[in-house]
Amino acid sequence: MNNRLTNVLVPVFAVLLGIIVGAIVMLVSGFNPISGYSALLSGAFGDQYYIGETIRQVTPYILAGLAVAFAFRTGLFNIGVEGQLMVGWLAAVWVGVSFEAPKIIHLPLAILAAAFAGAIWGGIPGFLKARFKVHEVIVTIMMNYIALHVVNAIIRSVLSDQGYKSEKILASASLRSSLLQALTDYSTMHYGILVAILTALIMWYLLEKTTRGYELKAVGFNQHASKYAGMNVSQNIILSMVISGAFAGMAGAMEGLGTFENISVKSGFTGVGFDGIAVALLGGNTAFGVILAAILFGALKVGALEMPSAAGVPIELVDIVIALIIFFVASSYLIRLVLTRLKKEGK
Amino acid sequence: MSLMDILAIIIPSALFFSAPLIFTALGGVFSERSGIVNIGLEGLMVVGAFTGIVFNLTFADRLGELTPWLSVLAAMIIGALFSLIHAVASITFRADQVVSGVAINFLALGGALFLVKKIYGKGQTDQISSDAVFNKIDVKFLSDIPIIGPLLFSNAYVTSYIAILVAIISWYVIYKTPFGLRLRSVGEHPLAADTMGINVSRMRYIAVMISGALGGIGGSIYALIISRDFSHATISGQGFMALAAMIFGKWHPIGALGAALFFGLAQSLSFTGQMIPGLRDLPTVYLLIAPYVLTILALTGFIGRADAPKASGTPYIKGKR
Amino acid sequence: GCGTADKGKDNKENAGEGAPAEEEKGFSLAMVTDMGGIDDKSFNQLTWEGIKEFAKENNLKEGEGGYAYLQSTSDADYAPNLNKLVRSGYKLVFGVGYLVTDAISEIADQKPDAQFAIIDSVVEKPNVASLTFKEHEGSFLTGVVAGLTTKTNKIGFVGGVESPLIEKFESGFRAGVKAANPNATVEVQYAGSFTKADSGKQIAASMYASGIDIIYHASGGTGNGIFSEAKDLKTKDPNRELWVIGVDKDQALEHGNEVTLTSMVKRVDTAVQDLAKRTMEGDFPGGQVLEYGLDVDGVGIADSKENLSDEVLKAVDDWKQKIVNGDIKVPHTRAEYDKFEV
Amino acid sequence: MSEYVIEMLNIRKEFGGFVANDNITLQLKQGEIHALLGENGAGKSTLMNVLFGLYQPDGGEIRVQGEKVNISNPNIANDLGIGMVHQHFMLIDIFTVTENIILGSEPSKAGKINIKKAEEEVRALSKRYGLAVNPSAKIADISVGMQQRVEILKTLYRGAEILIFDEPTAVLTPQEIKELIQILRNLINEGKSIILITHKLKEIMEVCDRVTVIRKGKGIKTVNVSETNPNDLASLMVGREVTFKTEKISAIPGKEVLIIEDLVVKDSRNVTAVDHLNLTVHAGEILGIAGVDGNGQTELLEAITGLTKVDAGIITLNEKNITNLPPRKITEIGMAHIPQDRHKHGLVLDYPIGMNMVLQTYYKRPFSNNGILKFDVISKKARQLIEEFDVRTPDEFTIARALSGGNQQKAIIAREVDRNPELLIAAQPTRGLDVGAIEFIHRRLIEQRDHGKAVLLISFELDEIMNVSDRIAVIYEGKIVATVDPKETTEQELGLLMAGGKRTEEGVPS
Ligand SMILES: Nc1ncnc2c1ncn2[C@@H]1O[C@H](COP(=O)(O)OP(=O)(O)OP(=O)(O)O)[C@@H](O)[C@H]1O
Ligand SMILES: Nc1ncnc2c1ncn2[C@@H]1O[C@H](COP(=O)(O)OP(=O)(O)OP(=O)(O)O)[C@@H](O)[C@H]1O
Ligand SMILES: [Mg+2]
Ligand SMILES: [Mg+2]
Repeated sequence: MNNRLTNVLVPVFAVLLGIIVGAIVMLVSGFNPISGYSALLSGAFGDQYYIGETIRQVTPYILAGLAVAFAFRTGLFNIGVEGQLMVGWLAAVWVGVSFEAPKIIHLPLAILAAAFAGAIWGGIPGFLKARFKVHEVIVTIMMNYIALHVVNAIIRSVLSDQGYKSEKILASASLRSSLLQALTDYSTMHYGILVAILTALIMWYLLEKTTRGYELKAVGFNQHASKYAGMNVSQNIILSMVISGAFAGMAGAMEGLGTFENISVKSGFTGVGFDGIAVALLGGNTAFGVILAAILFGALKVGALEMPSAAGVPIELVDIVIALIIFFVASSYLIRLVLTRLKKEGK
Repeated sequence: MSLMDILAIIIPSALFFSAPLIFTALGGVFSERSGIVNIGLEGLMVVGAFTGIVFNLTFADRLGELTPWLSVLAAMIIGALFSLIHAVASITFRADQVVSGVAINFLALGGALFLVKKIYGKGQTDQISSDAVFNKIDVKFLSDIPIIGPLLFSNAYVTSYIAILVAIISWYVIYKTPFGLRLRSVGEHPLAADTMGINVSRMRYIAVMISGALGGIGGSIYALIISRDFSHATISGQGFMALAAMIFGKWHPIGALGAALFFGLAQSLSFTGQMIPGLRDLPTVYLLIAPYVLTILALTGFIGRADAPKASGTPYIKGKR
Repeated sequence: GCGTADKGKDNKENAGEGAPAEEEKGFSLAMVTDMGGIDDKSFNQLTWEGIKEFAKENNLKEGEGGYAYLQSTSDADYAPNLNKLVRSGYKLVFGVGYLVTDAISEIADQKPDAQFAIIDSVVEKPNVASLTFKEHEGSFLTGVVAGLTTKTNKIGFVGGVESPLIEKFESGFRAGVKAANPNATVEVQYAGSFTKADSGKQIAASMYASGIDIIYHASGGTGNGIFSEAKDLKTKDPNRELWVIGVDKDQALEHGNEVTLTSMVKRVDTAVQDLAKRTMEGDFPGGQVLEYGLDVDGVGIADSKENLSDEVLKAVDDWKQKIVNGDIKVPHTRAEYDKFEV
Repeated sequence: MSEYVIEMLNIRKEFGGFVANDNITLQLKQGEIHALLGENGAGKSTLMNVLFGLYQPDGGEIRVQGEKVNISNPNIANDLGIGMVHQHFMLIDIFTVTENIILGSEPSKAGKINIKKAEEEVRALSKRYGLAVNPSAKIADISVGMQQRVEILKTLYRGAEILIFDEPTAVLTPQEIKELIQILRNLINEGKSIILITHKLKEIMEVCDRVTVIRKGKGIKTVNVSETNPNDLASLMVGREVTFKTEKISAIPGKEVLIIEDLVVKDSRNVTAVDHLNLTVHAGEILGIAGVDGNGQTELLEAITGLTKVDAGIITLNEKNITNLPPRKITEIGMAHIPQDRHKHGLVLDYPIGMNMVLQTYYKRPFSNNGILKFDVISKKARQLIEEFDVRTPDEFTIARALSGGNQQKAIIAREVDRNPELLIAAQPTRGLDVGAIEFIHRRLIEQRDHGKAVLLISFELDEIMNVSDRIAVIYEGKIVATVDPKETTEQELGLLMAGGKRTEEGVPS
């Protein structure tokens, strides 16, 4: 059967199945799926305000998803997005509060600082992998905790006087805009979404069009052949983690320069980094897929906030729906089988 | 404080800290040795913690003494059943095993909290009663041995010793029995195993369910011994630490045991450190990050590379090369 | 408590027949929780209980036009949640915890004619009332209790994540110990998290093993580990004297009183009710900072006093008087503590 | 009771529409060695996998001892006494020889594998059939020859009466092949029956009783070996005349292209593998390196191509010192390399075949322009090479993995030859390929030489060395022990030299 068609249909079916099974869960546990989902829907797209909030949530998801996806494409598993995001957030705010500068300089500088910080945080596991063959999964997990505590310490001792949060960043470093707020009735939406989409384009171009991408993927597939072909394997492993970390750091910048405009002491992980793993996998580790997955994910998360008040459905139900969707996407083999069956009978 | 005092403090607390990690990491070893990557360990622990606490709260007054044991048993069974989802997805439906594992984590936390709200009408359970928990014990005779007695056999929970025992049993099963040989063959070269008449899918199903059972135990003893209730934050990252322990231990039961104990020691050392004169003047952050930095150094310094089982992560599809 | 759901129901019923609708003057109130949710056994729960209590007295129904809460699943949810409640027309919206500060001040600007209240933090806006508590004063009293109860003269304090708020608990507590028992030392540790029970248990283990016999914690869920360690040591050796001092609520109710010496309670619930009443009566203290201290019993030690000897209670009352009279000023930062003399 | 132990009648097997076996019939007599002959991708492995129960046939029936059977999985094959030595070995590297052999039917007592007992049984078997193995060695550490003996033992351990060998000799050295042939004879004497897949007609003529030829999935014909000859077989299988002795004009050696002086290389276990080796390859000549596997060929190659570190000595290419240069530098100076292990080094199996065609050149013009790949140029080049080297693939976008080893090999050779290097290194270039493909590849090598390029050929196959080389250097224990002219030497002499024997003036072995 037409392959391209299947590739489009499979995720669509997966989402539908997830939602249907979610509805069944609501039914058996005595909730009304219709009102549950309509609450979800209006909570995500109800009016310009909710749309604004959804977009705001989607922004870091795209970048975190890209970070995970990029590493995956080069054969590495970056569980450290969470930590890279936090150091990026810190760096962005640091630049945002430290000095005045015209926006054209200040804002890009702050974002670059975040990318740079994330790059270093991701580069360390990359280096240890390339140089000592240490498994990136462990190191990135450890780096998450290190980031959490170090960032908190710096907020208290450097960005504040033993306080719990930094100053608000200067307007010249902010991604917020009165225009967007007016458009979306004071939602926290900000220009970060453009940054995220631009980054997605960059990743796509880098991996699919450039010689560097050709190398990175080759190393991901077969290190021996890449070495034989004269590529520098270690260098590519490190670079891959550096870029992945940079994306994650930028996700942090979105929070620091857009959503919160400051950084405060964290008592735990933000969760965005871990959700990023799901986003990347849902999106098939492709730039475009990640954007779609992030939209789905962000809409579900934001819409969920409306479910308890409007329909009495616990927020957690959305996690269940998300999990189900991921399962069905993963089990696309099943769906393909069904689709081919249907096709056969059609004939 | 003398070294002896410090050891007497950190070793027992390392033991109870490590126990849940040991069980869960062993679960990971079984699953990955059979070729199924399992980053759903976190979720399996959540399910275990949830089951253990709910069972305990529900039956404590009827079961008395036996309650903690039966709670763990229940967690083990539910964990095994829950892991079936991962098995079906990644073995029968050839799902990407990482994806399926991630889904497991979401489903476990979402499902557990959803049920807590259904059952108790609030976001977290009450504390379980002190009569329905594992008690600290001094092991008979052994605890009287000078030096190691107080260090290793006093003020400990029986579950810690069981964890170590299970690690040794796992090693025996995986490396000394026909079952283990087949398990590893399926994880290394499923086609070869198939040609030797081994039912690849069956082996992998069994392995994943064992990991579910062990993950369930791990989560339940965490909740029963440490947090005593279940909430959204009860299991937050321990599953990933277990994953790290498994890799750190090079997919080997004894290795995983060692790694988990290492984490436990590093953790309690960092807290005890805050009370050692000299160290106590350091900013807290250094002690908070010490365990993780130590782990990375250990890996870089003397552990070095480790190879996952060759076929892990790849679904086995008959007649495909 | 467990029964909340049914309570909700029956007051809906008697609201149905009993009180006529116009009596409510359409007043309604709601809160935004932080990640802890309305049953975090801490200020979220206390606020919610305050709201429910108030609602009961005034026959408000749960839901729009009555009372409600929205749970946040991440820091990013505060602003949208606050905004939601304002848009659904709630007359008074509570933000709970210092983490909500920025979100409140932002929304307060956007919605000048809405009325907000922030708990545990200060937002200087005409339409925001700030409710703060003198945790240091309450902690001072628990410090006195600890200082007089300890047998080993070694006492522990465990904080969650270092922050000015927790610093108030720490400083006040240490001051209380110093005042009541100059020979006692206080070991201070931070777990780096409010949710890591395992860290709590390990810290407690090392503290008790090092001879500390009383631990005061201001560490949320991390405290569960402290209680579990204390209980297990007690079960193993019932004659051993070791204690935990609870925080925010009367934790003896939840952890039993075999190890719970006392608790530093914050009467967030009563504060919430007061504010709600004033606001309903058209006396919304916008722009003001309402500090609840010992003077108004906004903070203090818990009602369960089984474990406190009379002379301890006596001492507590004396010190309380001194503080209320302003004879001594309780430090609320480490810097002030270092200068603190009795 | 029929005269046949195995009868495969009109077997049909499709892979998603592609017919791999098209009504093939094969009948095996008790006690015979029956050859199965066909080009790469003709359907031999598929047919045997059907018999072994790995694939289910889409048509036809199988009879064992005249009984109709349904072999739905390898277990049933084992129970029926059918054992198979697979083309791509089915061994688990991290297991010991014994563990591999007993896997699936482990002797155990009280739930514990009785490894002692198992090893004794293995020893007994290997003695009985003359299959020398070390029961406690890890597969990763033993030679390919021994690995194959392990494969055979696996089947015997399960009491197989009928043994299938899928291209057993493709991976063996001449010595090992001799041993294998002896083993086959022993097996027959022990009353077994054998199906032997091979591309090597010489072997068929030597040991087989009958031969069934298939072409493009169709059964062509079954003949008695005594009534046929290599040329007939070759043309039967390829469907056209095949010349064996690749004739070539004699070489006109030019300047020295590759000079190796006192080269010392240590292997992965850090023992000296290449030991003060000296070697020179001239433009316009093919230098063949003959030697038994494991005498330092691999390390020599990796040293020249920059894949491993040189411990001492100097390697010069085109007057440039390339010792310990990174592979890319060396490639740029003018070296091409057809690697021994096509799957590990030769290809990125998950890349389209087209992308594999520019594996070393992607970063250069015209394939890319300051960092941006030029896909149209790459595709054009790929199509040209696929055409020119007759690589059998649907298109340049098909991933390399889906091609047969034969065609994968052609793709690699196309890529390497096309770079038109000063020095072409070909390691085992025809392993596992059918005569048609072999003939094609040999012609290409000679073509290079005739264009005045230097060619270094490393092979374990003596007749390949004899056929193609202009000079033969014999490597033994990391040293070049002799350099001989193929016209003035014999396989016996070479065999002797490769075994470390000395050489007398007249070129007659002493
Ligand atoms: N698993 C498979 N999936 C799809 N097609 C296959 C598969 N295996 C084999 N084929 C097809 O069947 C044909 C025969 O394959 P087979 O492996 O039997 O060739 P062969 O005769 O063994 O070749 P060689 O001599 O190189 O081993 C191949 O050309 C291929 O197109
Ligand atoms: N997974 C697969 N999908 C499709 N076709 C396949 C697959 N695996 C093998 N084939 C086909 O099987 C045929 C033979 O495969 P095989 O590996 O036996 O070739 P080969 O020449 O024997 O390889 P080698 O020379 O390495 O032994 C090839 O034509 C290839 O197209
Ligand atoms: Mg074949
Ligand atoms: Mg072949």
